[in-house]
Amino acid sequence: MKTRTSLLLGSLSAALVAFALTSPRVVAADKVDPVADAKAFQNFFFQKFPDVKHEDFVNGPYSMNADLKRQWQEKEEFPPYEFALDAGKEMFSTPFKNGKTYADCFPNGGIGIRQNYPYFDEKDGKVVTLELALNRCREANGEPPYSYVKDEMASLTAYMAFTSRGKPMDIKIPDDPRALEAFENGKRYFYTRRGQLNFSCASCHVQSPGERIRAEILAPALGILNAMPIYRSEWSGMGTTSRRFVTCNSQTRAVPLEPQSDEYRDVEYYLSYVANGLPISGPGARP
Amino acid sequence: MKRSLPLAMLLALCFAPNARAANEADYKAAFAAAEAASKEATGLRNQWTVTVQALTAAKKAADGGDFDRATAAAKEAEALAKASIFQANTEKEAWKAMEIR
Amino acid sequence: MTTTTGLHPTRRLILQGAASVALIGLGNLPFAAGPARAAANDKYPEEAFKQKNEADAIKALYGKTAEPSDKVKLDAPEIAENGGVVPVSVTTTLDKVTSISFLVAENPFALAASYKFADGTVPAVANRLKMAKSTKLVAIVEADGKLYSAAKDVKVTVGGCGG
Amino acid sequence: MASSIRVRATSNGDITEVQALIQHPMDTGLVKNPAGELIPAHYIQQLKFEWNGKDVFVADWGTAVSKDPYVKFSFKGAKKGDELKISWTDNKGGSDTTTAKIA
Repeated sequence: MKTRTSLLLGSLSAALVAFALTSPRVVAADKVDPVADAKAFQNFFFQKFPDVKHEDFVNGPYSMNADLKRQWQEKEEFPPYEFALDAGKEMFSTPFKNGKTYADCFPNGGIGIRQNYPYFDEKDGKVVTLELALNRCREANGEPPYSYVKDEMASLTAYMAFTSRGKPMDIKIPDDPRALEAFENGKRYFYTRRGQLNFSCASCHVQSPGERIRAEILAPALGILNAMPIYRSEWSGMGTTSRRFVTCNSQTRAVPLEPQSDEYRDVEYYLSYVANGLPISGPGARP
Repeated sequence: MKRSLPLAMLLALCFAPNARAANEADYKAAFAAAEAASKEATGLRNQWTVTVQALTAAKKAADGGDFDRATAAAKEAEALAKASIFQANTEKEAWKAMEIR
Repeated sequence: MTTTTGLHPTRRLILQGAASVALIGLGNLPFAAGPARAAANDKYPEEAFKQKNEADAIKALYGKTAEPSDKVKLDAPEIAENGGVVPVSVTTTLDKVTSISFLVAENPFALAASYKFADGTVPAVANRLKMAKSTKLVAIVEADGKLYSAAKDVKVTVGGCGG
Repeated sequence: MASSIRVRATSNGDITEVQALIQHPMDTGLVKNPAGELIPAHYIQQLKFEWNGKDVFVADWGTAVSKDPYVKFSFKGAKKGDELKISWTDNKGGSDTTTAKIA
């Protein structure tokens, strides 16, 4: 049994040494530069898929495969997220027990603002996502918070996303070291390998978008959150960004963190920022 | 065929000595080590689902009195937890290699 | 999609009157009386839906066999994006179509859906079906009392990388 | 409260295209819930589209129709403003009905 563990550790370290030797890239000085990161990120995908229109990246796997796109367009005629959308609209206008509604918590009454989320809250010193802001609004008005992975939250974010459809993603990073740190932390999470399968988000969504993992076509990382929340046929139900992160983790056999923990909020901040300029297409339908 | 027979016998022999049945004390020691490693992995926020499954399997086997299987499962859990710790530590720097620049 | 209240009252009465007459007086003859319409009655084909394999289901539903015909155009994905929601549709140039059915050979019960067409209804239908695994998909069209069929293979697997 | 049936009926010239999306679990009876028990079969068996007192389209469904089922067909003879009555019944005796104006 003892030999087994050392064998395991030996192979991992050997792989690492080999890996380090092969990557000639000199690690640039570690000054966080979101603007340059976003430019490099977008150019990587624009060059890797020259014939995909820039705004089409937000359609995830459907921008990568024609047959899949046809199935999607057929579904979009009468999309399965129609019910969540109506439920969200109704919930959005139903007042809380204290008479207030969600509109009172959000700028512009919560209409057409999804493209600015997540944002960095300088008072709180942390990233605030749309899902977190919704639950904070509920708690501020004496209502119990919703689960981040269940239908109610998905319906609310579906409606808010719908009111922003077509608007370019517009995430701001204030000149605050904590905001830069959150961005960097999100980037680190995105590229860090985890789980027994030893995958990072990038292993699938940067190195092999357009390729298949069994029945599914991998979506490109660029604009991957623009369609959130999504109705997934796989779940035959709605899924929030939180649910997507949690399920992705467990697929690589990593134990998921608490929804809306710092890492998830930061990686959402990073992925949304690098997709600045690409249109919001939520709510979306996915395999 | 003739020569390989003694070879097979020899192999069987060298495994024989450590095959005595694991008892509860062995299991307790192995489980404690596994749990410590698993806590460290959770501390690094890099626990694996298979580690948790192995720990549960160990407990289940121990409750059933099958300390052989329980000890093996606990050792497996420890190995997995250690691997996840190693992964977390190496990735602290290794992630930069894959970053789009 | 609000229900309509704007209908002129008397016209509404006439409509309801006509509807009830149709249902009571003429039984279920709203379908134009034509040649023997095996599937014309409104009863839910319980038996057909219980059949495991495709041939028995067709026999239980129509009582005759179908012959392949290129006039039946079956449209289904080559690889289903998800076995739970497979968009499938059929159109046909045959006329006097009274029924179209879909059978998923590898499902626990082959008959998935069966549609009855009145006169004047365009012989085409689109729907979303479940497929247990990679399977042959068959569309049956009953036109002028005869059965025509088209088939297509659909690949179905689970998604994701493991868990 | 919104009905479980969403209908979009649009007429262009003589042909009216009808699309319907129905909120229903369509359980096959072969699936287990997380606790390991079989979820009983619960699926729409018959869906009827009635126009002018006449059933223009009747769907008989088995357990292989997707959750939140969708169906599209078209028929001749109706014109803008006519009323389409849609109703379904499921294997547990549940049912729902709604009417829609052809746009």
